[in-house]
Amino acid sequence: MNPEHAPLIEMKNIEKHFGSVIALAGVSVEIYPGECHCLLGDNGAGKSTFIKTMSGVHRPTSGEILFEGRPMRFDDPRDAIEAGIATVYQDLAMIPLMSVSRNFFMGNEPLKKVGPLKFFDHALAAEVTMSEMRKMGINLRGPDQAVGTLSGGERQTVAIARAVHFGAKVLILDEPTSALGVRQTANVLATIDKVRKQGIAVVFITHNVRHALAVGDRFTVLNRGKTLGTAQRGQITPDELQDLMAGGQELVALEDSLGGTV
Amino acid sequence: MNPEHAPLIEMKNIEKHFGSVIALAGVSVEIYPGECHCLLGDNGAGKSTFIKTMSGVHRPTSGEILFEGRPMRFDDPRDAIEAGIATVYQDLAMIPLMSVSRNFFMGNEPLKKVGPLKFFDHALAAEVTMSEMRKMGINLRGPDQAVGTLSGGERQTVAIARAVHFGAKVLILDEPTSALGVRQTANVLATIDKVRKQGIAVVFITHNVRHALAVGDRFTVLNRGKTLGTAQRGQITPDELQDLMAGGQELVALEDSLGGTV
Amino acid sequence: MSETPTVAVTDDERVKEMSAFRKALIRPELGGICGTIIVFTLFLLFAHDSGMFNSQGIMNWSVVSAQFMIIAVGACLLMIAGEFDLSVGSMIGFAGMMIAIFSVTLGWPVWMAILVTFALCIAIGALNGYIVVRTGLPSFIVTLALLFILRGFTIYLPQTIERKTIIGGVADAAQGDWLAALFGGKVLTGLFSWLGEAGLIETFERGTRAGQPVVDGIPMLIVWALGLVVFGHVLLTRTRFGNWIYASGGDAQAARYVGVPVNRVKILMFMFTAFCATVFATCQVMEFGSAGADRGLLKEFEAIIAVVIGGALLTGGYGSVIGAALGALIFGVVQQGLFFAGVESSLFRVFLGIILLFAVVLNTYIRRMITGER
Amino acid sequence: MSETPTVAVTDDERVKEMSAFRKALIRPELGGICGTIIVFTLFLLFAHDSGMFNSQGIMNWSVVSAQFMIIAVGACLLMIAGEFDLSVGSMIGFAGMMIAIFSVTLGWPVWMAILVTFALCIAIGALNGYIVVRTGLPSFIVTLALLFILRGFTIYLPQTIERKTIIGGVADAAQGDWLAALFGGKVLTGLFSWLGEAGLIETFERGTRAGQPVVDGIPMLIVWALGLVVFGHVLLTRTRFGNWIYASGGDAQAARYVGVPVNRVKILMFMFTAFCATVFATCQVMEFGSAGADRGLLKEFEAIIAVVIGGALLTGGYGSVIGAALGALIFGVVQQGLFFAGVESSLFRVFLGIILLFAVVLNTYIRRMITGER
Amino acid sequence: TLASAEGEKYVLVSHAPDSDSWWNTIKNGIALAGEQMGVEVEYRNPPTGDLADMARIIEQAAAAGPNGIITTLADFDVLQGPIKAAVDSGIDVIIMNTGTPEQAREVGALMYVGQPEYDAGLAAGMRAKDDGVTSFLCVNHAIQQPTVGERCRGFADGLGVDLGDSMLDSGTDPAEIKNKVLAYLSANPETDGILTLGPVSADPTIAALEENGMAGDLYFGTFDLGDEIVKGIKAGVIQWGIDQQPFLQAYLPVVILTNYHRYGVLPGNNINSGPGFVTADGLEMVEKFAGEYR
Ligand SMILES: Nc1ncnc2c1ncn2[C@@H]1O[C@H](COP(=O)(O)OP(=O)(O)OP(=O)(O)O)[C@@H](O)[C@H]1O
Ligand SMILES: Nc1ncnc2c1ncn2[C@@H]1O[C@H](COP(=O)(O)OP(=O)(O)OP(=O)(O)O)[C@@H](O)[C@H]1O
Ligand SMILES: [Mg+2]
Ligand SMILES: [Mg+2]
Repeated sequence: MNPEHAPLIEMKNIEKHFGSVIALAGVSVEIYPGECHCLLGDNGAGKSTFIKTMSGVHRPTSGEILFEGRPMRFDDPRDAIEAGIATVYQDLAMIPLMSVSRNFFMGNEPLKKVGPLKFFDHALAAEVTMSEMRKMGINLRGPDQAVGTLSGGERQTVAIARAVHFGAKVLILDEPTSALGVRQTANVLATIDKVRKQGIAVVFITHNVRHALAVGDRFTVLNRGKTLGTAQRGQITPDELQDLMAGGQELVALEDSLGGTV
Repeated sequence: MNPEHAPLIEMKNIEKHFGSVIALAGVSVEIYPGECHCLLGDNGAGKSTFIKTMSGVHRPTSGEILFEGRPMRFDDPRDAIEAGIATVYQDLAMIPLMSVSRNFFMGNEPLKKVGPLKFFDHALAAEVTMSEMRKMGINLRGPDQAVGTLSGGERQTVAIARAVHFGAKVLILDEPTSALGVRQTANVLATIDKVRKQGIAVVFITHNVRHALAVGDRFTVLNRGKTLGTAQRGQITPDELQDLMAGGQELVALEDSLGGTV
Repeated sequence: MSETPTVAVTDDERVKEMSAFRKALIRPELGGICGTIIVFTLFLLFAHDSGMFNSQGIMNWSVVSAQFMIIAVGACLLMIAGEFDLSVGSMIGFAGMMIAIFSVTLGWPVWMAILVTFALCIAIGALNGYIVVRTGLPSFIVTLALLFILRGFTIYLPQTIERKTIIGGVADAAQGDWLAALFGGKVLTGLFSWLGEAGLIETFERGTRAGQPVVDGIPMLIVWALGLVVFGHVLLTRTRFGNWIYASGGDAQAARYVGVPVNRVKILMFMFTAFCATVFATCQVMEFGSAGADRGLLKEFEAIIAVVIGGALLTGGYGSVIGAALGALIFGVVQQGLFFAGVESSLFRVFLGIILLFAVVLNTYIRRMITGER
Repeated sequence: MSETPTVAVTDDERVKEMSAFRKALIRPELGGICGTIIVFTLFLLFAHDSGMFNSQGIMNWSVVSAQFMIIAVGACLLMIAGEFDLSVGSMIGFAGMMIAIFSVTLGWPVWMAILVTFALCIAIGALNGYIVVRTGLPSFIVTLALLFILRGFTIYLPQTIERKTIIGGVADAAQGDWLAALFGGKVLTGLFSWLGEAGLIETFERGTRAGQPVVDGIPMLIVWALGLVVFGHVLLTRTRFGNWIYASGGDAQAARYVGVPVNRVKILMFMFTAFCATVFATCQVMEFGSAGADRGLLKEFEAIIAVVIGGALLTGGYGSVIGAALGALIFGVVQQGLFFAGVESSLFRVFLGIILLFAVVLNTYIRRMITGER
Repeated sequence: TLASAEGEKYVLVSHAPDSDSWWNTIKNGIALAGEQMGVEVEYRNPPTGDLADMARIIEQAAAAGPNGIITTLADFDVLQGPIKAAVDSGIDVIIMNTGTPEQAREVGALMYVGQPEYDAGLAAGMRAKDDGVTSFLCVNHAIQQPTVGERCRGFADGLGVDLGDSMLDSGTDPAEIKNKVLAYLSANPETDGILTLGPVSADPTIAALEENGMAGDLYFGTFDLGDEIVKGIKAGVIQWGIDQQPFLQAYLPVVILTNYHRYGVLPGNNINSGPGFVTADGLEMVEKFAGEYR
């Protein structure tokens, strides 16, 4: 990680209100290329809301987003995707009735020209999908298999593979490992590591301190819509981090038997 | 945990096929009162399917279920609930448009008699809901608040509180902590501990080895629809358990930096 | 360990408090209540001198609204249970025709014709429900099929049996029948003739009935409507079964998991809808003395519209019977009111469409406030 | 680290392999294809000598099927995009009436009347879509409101302007109009008169057209139907926009997340549906020369039924235009075929209902095989 | 056209939706004629009453190659093409019920049997005018069907008043019709005449008048007959019913066509089956067969 670099994304003082609910009350975060930035915090702290403002799903109520130094205003997820921000949402953006390859390229369909007309290049889509999925360790029956027939873990993997494939500059992962088994989790963490080493910025949301510590370079903790600050890897112990994630409140007694980290 | 006791539930050689998919290929497990029995395994190993046969959602294709020594055949979740099996499913059984108290008592509505007629006892339902939720550390705005206005963690807590309230003999929890924050997780684990100590059998499904080790008395690992065996607490190291959970396959290299357990 | 006191929940700081008044106000019926007030205000302003609010006028729109109410109650409960029934209109035609065929053509006693028809129609409702529940198909398609099938039989049967498509003479057959009186009679006739004598309501000035009060009793239709509304409301809000109805419509899978017999609930609601349609048909046949193959056309839509105006959610799990009753009232008052107000009658449909749109938008807004849905 | 080779996926052992033949067979259209084969077989067996398969008979059910196809294509794309439109029937009546009013009452040139009507109707379609997208209301309710509003105007306008509900004389006005010929004309007339002369198809025996072939060309209606089917099919399966249609209907939120402009897609599909309805109406008016307030009644259901028979999912995200076209063909052939076979006409609805039920059950089975849905 | 063998096939195509009960008499008429003449008869109609669909049915009927088609001419523009094509392909056509003799001639039909709707309305209007009616309500239960509305227009012209808002779009639900009539009458108390367009609207209108006590007071005429209408005429609630004798409209064409095809005989003129005014006198036969053959 190279803090001397200019930040790729600067989120300045982001606020987001939903009617009478204040989900974000002024959060500032900087994302650098090639780092894995972990976003941690309690349930309802505003993590998902925060990354959704970053990926164009929500427009912030106030605050500024600088992308590569220039102020940016994403009106639509499409704008963010075009700017190079790929996101895997907590509620997976997969359509069960559609085939894997159609899902993979949804919103980013490859086109081939036939005279003046542009058509969906199914052959290319199928090929890319199969090879990308193979890279992630999933052997599909075929590119036209419906996503609905995949297991939860496989679906998660499709979503991540898609984001990696299109995620030119920033890859945002919202709790990608929450439903995954041990093996799949290890695989996702390995992928994060790999992606980061290619110079892509990764924003990684998790509730698992150990997962965060395994791949994270910097850790930002949100609490009740505000940031509790950002820490460098090595500057913070797991226990400190865990206390921060719990919102600074004491945890129930049982915890000891867990050896400190939940 | 008292293995001398007669088992509360004996699942013998349970098979479950979905059309051409064989989800369970003969799984046998015994659940004793007062133990926390962890069910572990890879994605798609068949854990959810297995507990659903236990709670009457699925009827096993073959195999036998003994409940308190007698053969049982649950045609419906209702039968299982009446027999004393309460379940919190992975896909939460909550209805967002309904109030917390209606959700809490859904399927188990308290009745009061007015002459020959029986009516839903709203006052009692509201009172019980409020007090149960307070016990779990959630202050509701009111018992008629819609569940849709609760945060994910709060919903999970309602589901667990409901199961604990009605779970006379067995409490089944399918990945209850997957979406929870550190604090909420600690809280759920504490609740499991508490429930177990009351002599209730708990079946706890998780992908997190540390959570399993924190509260589990026995660990059954499923792999591809078969059981890899059941281990007592203390007879197995975290690493062994993790290897089992990954289906015996090697994990990717990254793992080392995690200190062995994901 | 017996308590978990360390986990204090203090979400309040991030949510503005809602005033108690506002809280008391927002309920599923609110849209219906507002709509009713608006509609009555408008007509009181613009049609107060048209006879709409004399005793005869009131009876006029009350009867029409009561008709809508009868089918709206069934449609409302079914919609809350997550399904809907497009075959209501055909069922009305079919039930009426069956009563007429049984009583006139086959010469059965009217009470027997009515009872057998009820049994038959409720069985068809159960079939509807059974198909929906077993195949998992959307009720739109299944009941659309039944819409065609029932209407086909309603035309085919009398045509084949009696060589006509309107069968009359039920009124004569029903003379003195105890069960027929329960559907076609009037109650409180004594009270009204006393009111008439006392000069409290107008009396006929001319014609065969000069001197009699213009309104001589409350038709059983209205009694049925009110009875069904009360029954539906109590069932929905005060009983265990009511909770199951909400649960089945809100999320069938979730309800199933906690032991709600969702299939049974849905099938029963289809049967109840069929029951309401049959009540409607029986009242109609008893009042008019004849059954026609064209009865009940488009009634399914009118029922759904009344329910939706009354604040229920088309996708299930949310709504109230009182709301549906108010929706029916609005529908009835607007329909009749436009005639009293002398609006070109073909514009009625235009108004209906606009009111429907307006009502659903209002209701959506209210619902979002209540449920915090996004 | 550049590969992750240790994670081998070998799910196969727990899933039976599906034969390649079976795999090639199961596609959304399969239900439609089976249905078509069954229907043709049945009618060839039972009505082969009824004139159903002579040139005139073929033209008859072809035209009826083509009519259904035109509206089914629109309804199909819209349904795949996750919405549906109950105002199609009213739109047909409205569009026809507008063309007649513009061209006959106002005396505009017919091409202008047609173009303005297209613009107007597509704008109404956009309004439908805009309301659905903005309010998030179910399209059932919004388009039901439009159903009433448009039908109301279709009755009110001519009633007020011309004092009747039917406006004729469009045929005269359309004489020699270039655009009118695109909707009301026939193509391949040369071929058919040659066929007639060659004795390959029957000729008229008497009257002004004695000696001419009974079928003298392919009506533009059929050309439009085929054109729309091809357009819809290519759009859906071969273009980026087609993928967006599937995505919008499959899960609007998910599609939005990955950057699909869901609202735009839905509104465009509502506009396309309106376009199809207007094509239908224009062909009808140009062929018959008059517009009536009763045109298009219940056509919305017929469109939806054709689409559903053709294998699309009412809840969106799944279906095929070819399937919908086959559904329209089945519908048309059955409807006309029952007439040819001499079945009592009131039983037609009964058949329709049964076929619909049968088709959806078959389609559901096929879809579950394809998608592995549970 | 000179086949004297039995088993000719005739198709009657109407414009009425399935649910219109009045057409039942027509079905009975052709059935009886078919039985008596030993010919095959079929009844066809567009299920929703959509005239464009009716055109397809005529085309279909022509393709099926019957010996003759009996059809209404509900909209000349729409139906002339298919009818002409049928005539040209050698099928004999008789126009019944709606249309005019001139139109029938123009499409090449053999003859016209029926009651021109506008003229019938006009005659009724003039009769009502003579009886002192000055303003009226026309209860139209089939507003979407143009032909039926013609009766109201004719009636208004016969009365010499403007149709204006006096045509009520009543729908087909009896309770709604009844209450709409009640509402209209109380909002427009000056109304002194009522015209209903068939049993569907007449039956509830009778009930309405009985309810508001105007039965017998108001001048009440109706088109077409039915059980309740006959009772109404008998009770003096209804002054007259215009009987266009649908039975004849269905029965005669079949008989005429059969005889034409068997023996080449054809009446030299059109047949007006109506309007015949049915009043309280001579109701017996009418009463017996109302809704079936009357
Ligand atoms: N669209 C919305 N409308 C209203 N409130 C919302 C909306 N989205 C989020 N919120 C509220 O904003 C707060 C933050 O939600 P968010 O989903 O960002 O939390 P989170 O940190 O992602 O939690 P978790 O760890 O449970 O995923 C919560 O209180 C939530 O209820
Ligand atoms: N209703 C069903 N129809 C067909 N296949 C099913 C069904 N339910 C589960 N399966 C299949 O059975 C297998 C086991 O699924 P199950 O949900 O029990 O796994 P799990 O161990 O709970 O996994 P996870 O950890 O991801 O929750 C999977 O391959 C799944 O696809
Ligand atoms: Mg989140
Ligand atoms: Mg599971």
